[in-house]
Amino acid sequence: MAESRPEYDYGNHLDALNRATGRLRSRHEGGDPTQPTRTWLDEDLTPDGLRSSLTIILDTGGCRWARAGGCTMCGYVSESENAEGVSHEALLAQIETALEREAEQADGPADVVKLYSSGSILDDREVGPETRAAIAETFADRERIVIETLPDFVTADRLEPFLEAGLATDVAVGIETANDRVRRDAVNKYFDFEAVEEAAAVAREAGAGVKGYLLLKPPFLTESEAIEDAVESIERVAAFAHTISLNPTTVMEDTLIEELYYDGGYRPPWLWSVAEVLNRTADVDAIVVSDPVGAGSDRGPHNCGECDETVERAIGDFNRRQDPAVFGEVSCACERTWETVLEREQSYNMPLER
Amino acid sequence: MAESRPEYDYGNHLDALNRATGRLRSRHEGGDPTQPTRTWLDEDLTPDGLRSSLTIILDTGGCRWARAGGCTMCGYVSESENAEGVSHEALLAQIETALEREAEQADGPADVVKLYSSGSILDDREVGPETRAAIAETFADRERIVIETLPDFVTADRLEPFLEAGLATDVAVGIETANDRVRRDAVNKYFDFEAVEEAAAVAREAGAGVKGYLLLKPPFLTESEAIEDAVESIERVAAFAHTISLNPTTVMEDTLIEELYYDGGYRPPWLWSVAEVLNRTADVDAIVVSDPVGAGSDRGPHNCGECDETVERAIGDFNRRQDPAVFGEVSCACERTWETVLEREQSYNMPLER
Amino acid sequence: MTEYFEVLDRDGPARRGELRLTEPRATPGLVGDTLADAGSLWAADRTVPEGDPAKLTVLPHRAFPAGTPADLQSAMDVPAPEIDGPSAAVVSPETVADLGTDAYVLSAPGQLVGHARALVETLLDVRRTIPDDAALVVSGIATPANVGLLAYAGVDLVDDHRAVLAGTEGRYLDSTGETFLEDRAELGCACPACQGPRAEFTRADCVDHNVAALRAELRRVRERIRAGTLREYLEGQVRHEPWLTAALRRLDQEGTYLRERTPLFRGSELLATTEDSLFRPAVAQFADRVAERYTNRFSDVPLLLVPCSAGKPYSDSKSHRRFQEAARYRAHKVSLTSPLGVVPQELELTYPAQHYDAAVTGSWSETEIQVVADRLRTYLERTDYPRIVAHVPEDGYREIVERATSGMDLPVTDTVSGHPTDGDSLSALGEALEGERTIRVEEKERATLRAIADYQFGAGAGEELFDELTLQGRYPRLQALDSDGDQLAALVPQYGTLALTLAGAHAWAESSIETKHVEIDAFQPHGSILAPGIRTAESSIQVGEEVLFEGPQAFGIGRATMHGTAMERSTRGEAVDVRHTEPID
Amino acid sequence: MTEYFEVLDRDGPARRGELRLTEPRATPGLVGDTLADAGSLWAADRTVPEGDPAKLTVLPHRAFPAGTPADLQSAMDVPAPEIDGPSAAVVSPETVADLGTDAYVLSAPGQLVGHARALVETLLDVRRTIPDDAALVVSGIATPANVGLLAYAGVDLVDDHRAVLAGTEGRYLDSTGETFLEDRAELGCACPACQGPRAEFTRADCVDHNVAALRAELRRVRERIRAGTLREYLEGQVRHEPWLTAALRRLDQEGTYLRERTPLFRGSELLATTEDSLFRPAVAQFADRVAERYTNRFSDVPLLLVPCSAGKPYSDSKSHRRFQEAARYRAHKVSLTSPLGVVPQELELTYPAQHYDAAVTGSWSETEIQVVADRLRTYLERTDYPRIVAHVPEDGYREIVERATSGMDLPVTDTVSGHPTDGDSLSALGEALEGERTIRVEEKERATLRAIADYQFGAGAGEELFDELTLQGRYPRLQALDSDGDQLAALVPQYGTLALTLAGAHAWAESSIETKHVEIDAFQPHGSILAPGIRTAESSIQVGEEVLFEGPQAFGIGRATMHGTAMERSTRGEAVDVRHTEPID
Repeated sequence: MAESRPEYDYGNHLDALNRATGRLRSRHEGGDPTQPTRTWLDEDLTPDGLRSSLTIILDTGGCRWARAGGCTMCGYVSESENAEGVSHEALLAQIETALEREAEQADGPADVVKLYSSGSILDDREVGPETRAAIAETFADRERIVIETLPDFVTADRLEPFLEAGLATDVAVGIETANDRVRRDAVNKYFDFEAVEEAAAVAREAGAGVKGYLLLKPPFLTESEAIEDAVESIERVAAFAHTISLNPTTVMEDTLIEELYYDGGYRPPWLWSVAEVLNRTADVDAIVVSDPVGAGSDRGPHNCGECDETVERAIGDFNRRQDPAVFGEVSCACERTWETVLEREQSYNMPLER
Repeated sequence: MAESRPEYDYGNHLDALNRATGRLRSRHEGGDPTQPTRTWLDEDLTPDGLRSSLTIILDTGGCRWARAGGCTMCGYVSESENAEGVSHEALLAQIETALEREAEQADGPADVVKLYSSGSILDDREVGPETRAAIAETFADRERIVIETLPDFVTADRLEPFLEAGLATDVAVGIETANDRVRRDAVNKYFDFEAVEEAAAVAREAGAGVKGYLLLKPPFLTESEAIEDAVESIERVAAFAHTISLNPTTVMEDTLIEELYYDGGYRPPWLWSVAEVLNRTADVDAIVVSDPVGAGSDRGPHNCGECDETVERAIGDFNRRQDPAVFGEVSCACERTWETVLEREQSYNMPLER
Repeated sequence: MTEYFEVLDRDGPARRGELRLTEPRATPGLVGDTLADAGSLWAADRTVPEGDPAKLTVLPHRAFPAGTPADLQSAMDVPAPEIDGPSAAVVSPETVADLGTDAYVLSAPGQLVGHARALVETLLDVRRTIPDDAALVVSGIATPANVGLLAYAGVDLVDDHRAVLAGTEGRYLDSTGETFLEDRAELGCACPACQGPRAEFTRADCVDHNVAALRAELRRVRERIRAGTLREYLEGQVRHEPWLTAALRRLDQEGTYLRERTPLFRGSELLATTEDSLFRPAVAQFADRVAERYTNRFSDVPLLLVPCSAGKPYSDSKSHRRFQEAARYRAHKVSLTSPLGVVPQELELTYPAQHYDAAVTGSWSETEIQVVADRLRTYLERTDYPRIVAHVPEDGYREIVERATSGMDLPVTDTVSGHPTDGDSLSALGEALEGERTIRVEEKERATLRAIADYQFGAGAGEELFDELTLQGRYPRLQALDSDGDQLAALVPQYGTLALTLAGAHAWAESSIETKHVEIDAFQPHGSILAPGIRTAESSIQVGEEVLFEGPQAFGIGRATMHGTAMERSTRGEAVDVRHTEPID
Repeated sequence: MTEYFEVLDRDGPARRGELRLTEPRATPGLVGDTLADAGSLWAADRTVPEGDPAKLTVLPHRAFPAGTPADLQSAMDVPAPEIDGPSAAVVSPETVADLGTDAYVLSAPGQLVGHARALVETLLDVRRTIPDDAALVVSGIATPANVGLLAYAGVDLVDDHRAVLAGTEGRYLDSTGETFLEDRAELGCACPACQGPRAEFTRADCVDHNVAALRAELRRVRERIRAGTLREYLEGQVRHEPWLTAALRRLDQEGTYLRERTPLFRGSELLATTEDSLFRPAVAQFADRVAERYTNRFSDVPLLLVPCSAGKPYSDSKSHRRFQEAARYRAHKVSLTSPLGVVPQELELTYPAQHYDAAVTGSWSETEIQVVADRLRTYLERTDYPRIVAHVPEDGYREIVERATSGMDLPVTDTVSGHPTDGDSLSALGEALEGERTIRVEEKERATLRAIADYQFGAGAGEELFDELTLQGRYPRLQALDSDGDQLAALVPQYGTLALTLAGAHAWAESSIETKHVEIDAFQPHGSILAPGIRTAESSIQVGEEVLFEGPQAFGIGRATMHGTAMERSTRGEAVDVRHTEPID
């Protein structure tokens, strides 16, 4: 039987997606390079148990991909658009600021430090080897460090400074989905799952761990397709990642998703869907957590408005305890609506419910 | 418990009814006094069996009562309005005309002769004693004569010429109903049932028979009230009449009923009602017949239009055979409509169906 | 005395109520088997029945079918004896009178069917004559298509005779009319009788369907009255039969009767989807009050005419905010709108200016143009502006302004080229107001309170009630204080009306403004005043209006929950929702 | 090729049809579980499915939700493979094309809801692009309130997703819109789910109710299309939601699309209960044809303007008979009427002059006055009367005549004082026509045939087709014979149209009048010509029009049963009802 492989020109398609996302990027200007984009304190479940964490989003000049177009759901480009890169001094100043905040707000240093840039900390053009070495040294007293990167940049030598500082080191990769077609067409991300698997092998061989980031509900997928995609992705990523973070989509400014959202073409995932994915993957051999940003708001993952807080709380419980029983304790009339959406939404009628 | 006898002034009421009916009469003029109003040949069931009949409606100058107002359903006044009376010669000329017609149309002389005047043949002011004697003589070769009269005029001496001529003689009285209230208020006829009973006693004592004429559905009565009224009347009239003719109302010109009919306030009886009355009184000790005038037309007794002819034929069969089984053989979807009318029509919503 | 019937809700001329039998019946509804007919006096003498609390007894009657001459009717009419229980008298349009019964059964109802004028005239005549809180029963004519209009014309009880009969004849009824069963290939209804195959659908099923459809329609009608949207429902539903459309239009033309029964405001949206909306009572009331009561308090600045906006209140809409950014409050803003006509900025909150939803296609009909132009002209004749800045689109609006101002000595500056929110148009608007003074916020707010007072209490009320006005609160939650700092009234933002305090009530009572006065018996009202406690009430009182009440023991202010005639003539139900009261010694 | 869908009936732009699956589905209707979705290419590669005669297979698709940029859509669009069985392609307004499938599923349907302009523009764009006899599927938006309008805008298949979802949320749907369950005290519906007490009615019941209401509404819509009265139904039903009203008005403004789909006549009554009636396609068509095609054949007698009558045809009504008794046929009678405008006596039988029923209250709206005046003025400009006798009531009519004749050099005599049938008025009418010649019956009848020919075939047709006209038959059953005594045409009294004979067809073909021409394949038609047998057809052909057909083997005349575009672009269904045919050697 013939395959209905769509006969379009991939280059065209990439161009079109980049044109669509890129049109939105061009509206923005950059920020102050001596301030981190954001930083906060939290608690995280690690392979060693629940630990305090310090998250720092560095302004590194931003994602190169975003400058060409970028991901359909990602709005961080707007926050990091110093196309020439950010200097060593500036980056260390950002770290310093984060440490000062931590000192102000926390009782002591966090166990875990998480470094993100909406790009790749391991990309020398974003963060130079010298800077990475200085960072590793700064945090040598901590237990664990998590470093965001695209799979391409994962090499043993780049991980070395962190591992040598005695830090349990995790590479954090925005895999989004294990499905290459979805990642390419719906997310507009250019690497394949194979590249992720290879990077994971490199990291593990070097003695580092892998933390996978998955997206729940890219544009163009229905609610049920999104759930299936996330479940399958978790199962496949668990093969090499000890921790998986499931990110339900929030409508960020100046993204393609926002365009769809404005015209009624996109609805963020239901919180029931987050619970469903976590519930269905509770037995995989990895820590699976989810921290829905903007939960309960119209632009963030939400249910009917009545039950959003309860369900969000249950997800938080699950993050700490990894026990799916927490979901058995929440219910709402809107579950029936959500179930109906799962049964009936097709991409030609979506979103079936706002 | 108190009776709710309406506190109206009977005189007023009579005046009002007469005013209402009389307004209509004044529109008309009289005809040629040497011609009978109408004459026709037929077959009639008599106490002696089925007989051929000759009916003559004499123009006798008409009903005195009609000139004052008249009955709510009667339009004959328009056909007999020679207020000064009609001469002996003219009346005999009318008889002569009828006989000529009979000779033309029939194989031989009819067994029964029926004389009507829309008034009283026994009223000397309409038909003088001399004329009555001549008529009796004319028809002495027949078997039976039927003579229309108001009850007031029934005396032995007035019946004598006919009885003496060897004719089985019947007085035909337009009783309309045995219910005095209905006769007075709804028909606007001035005598009481007691007067009819007295007249019947006189006739029977003199050796004559009584034929009672009853009205099915005077104005102001519902379909079911009309049926009940007719059934009860037949039962009471059968006590003294050997034959009862049930006349379902036809809307005649220039009657009060016509006024109601034009404004949608009157519907002639259903043919099902005629059948119902005949069926329910089949066991009374009298011949009960009905000859619906204008059956199947909007102004005459009618059903739905589909079944009118069938039901009319069944009534004709009943007239000849007095066997109510004939009604078991006819049916129509509109019976259910008629039954619904019987169940639901009240005088404050009538007519419930046209 | 209507002991056994109570009106619970009013929606314009329609009413929702309860027949208080052993098992109560909701109205408008079916009388069904609760009617006990003591019989027709045409057929026999009748005894006066004993009352039965489970039944509505129809007293012995002599009903007059259509065509019965009037003199015969008056001669033959019978009295209505008093019985111990729920009773109904049979009346005809000629003989109708207040007979003291709980209900009235109208004879010869068949005359109303298909005849818009007869229906409206007869039912309104009867309703005007019988007490407001007596039930009106109309037998034998109700169908799913006409029962909504019957309810709107004041009928409380009907029966299913017509539905059943039609079914026996194979006439399939629904809220759009009647079709012959033999013409139908499918059954367009969700009732159980209609769920089988068409081929197996009998006349008996048709009876069941018709009755189900009628019952459903009555529930729909009650639900609409409850929500205050029966007129909205009929606006569409009557279009299926020309005579019902004509009847609705004739009802709209029944001035006083309808006006008395039109509430000052209501919670539901007013839909304007046909041109009849221009003349419906709630709209006519607004237009008339603007025409007759509004006073312009900004006659030293230009009149700024703008188109209405879909968002309400207008001033909160994106377009109006841009107009005011350009105009910088240097003119008095008045919006042109179908169906209302002209809405001065002070009345943007006032019902139904904030509550209507019109079908917008961007083009105006000739009727709309003429009606709005007429209303604008009346407005201009009663106000005194130095000039007009017409910031309105060319289509329709410009024609309105031209017609309204033709022959008037009132300069008009057109400031729109293209769309009113285009940059060029907005610049032109700004330029056109160059050099004019700015209306201050507080000035605008004072004027708003006064204009609403005019609208609500009568021309001049704004100055009479709020002589030296001090403001409190943040728009739209404004309060009016007098010179001593006592609160006189509060603006109710939801309806754009004023709620008076006791001090406000006294100010009103002492003013030369006509008051809506209710005289009550000797008691101290708490929460509400019931109809039987009312001695007299002005017939002009509408539902929702402020009323002063006064009796031997109490004085106070409240909101009318029935209209004036109903207050005087009802024996049950809440008449006034009391806001403030004080004893009289 | 649409093998698996057939349009059975057309009612204006609406269609009733059948999806020919193993178990056929009536349309407009629910696709339900007959839809087999081969899946979204966004989520995975898909194999081309095998066709299934029991299912409508939705081919692998990449649907574009609302907001997807157009260039992205064209880059990402996928082809529609051909499969062996009923198939549907997913299209967006940007990517829609004739893809050869039986059905088309419109993506991003949510954009249409609440937006009248988007709904009309999108659906008409799609309908114009896909073949006429392909089914249009719109998923996820149908409600009992909007599905009638969707059908009218050309949608064939919907689903109950919206109804079910709304039910789960406690939104109670009916043909008037949506209410929140918690706001309802009663359930206004006859469906089984609504028969229990309100307190026990759950959201699950609400789902059942909503679906039952949608199904019932679809049956109602199909039944209306079958009867040719969907527009009548919508005339009322859309009033319950302003955006649906606006959508209906916008549809009326869609000139060519609607005009092509408007039948020349139909059997059902045309109800005129709102002012939108003045502009609806069937009415606009009549007015335009009178304006553009009618020729006055009585220019030597006065024009007699009279009011229309409730009875139809007018001339049979009591009032018109009295007018003619007084006028004694000494003038050319033209009736003034809303919604049609002007109706010359020759066209009194012609649809819809004999078939409309308007809500009559005796008063004219400004729009009616203006529209009728405009139509009368156009009429007067195209005719040539010596003078006008205006036998019309003062109210409204007189204003119309004044506006129409203002500035024209055409004397007007008003003959009505009081009512037009008053004795005085009738005498004045008689006097006003003193000395004028009488129009003979035969003259009137000839003119009638010719005027109908003009109306039906175009200006001048009356003379071209009926050059030397001999009459046969008794009015209105007239036949037109040529000078040889051969019959050319017969007047169809029910619709006031002409049915041509073969001789008439030849006369038409040989005339200079534009013909409605259909080119057929090489066959001898019997009874009817099916769409696949048609090579070309003029797009201007409307349902009900006379059409000439011609092919290698046959020539003949018939009546169009689909419009011209449909004839050319359909693969199923009867296109022409053949009246007469002859072989070509």
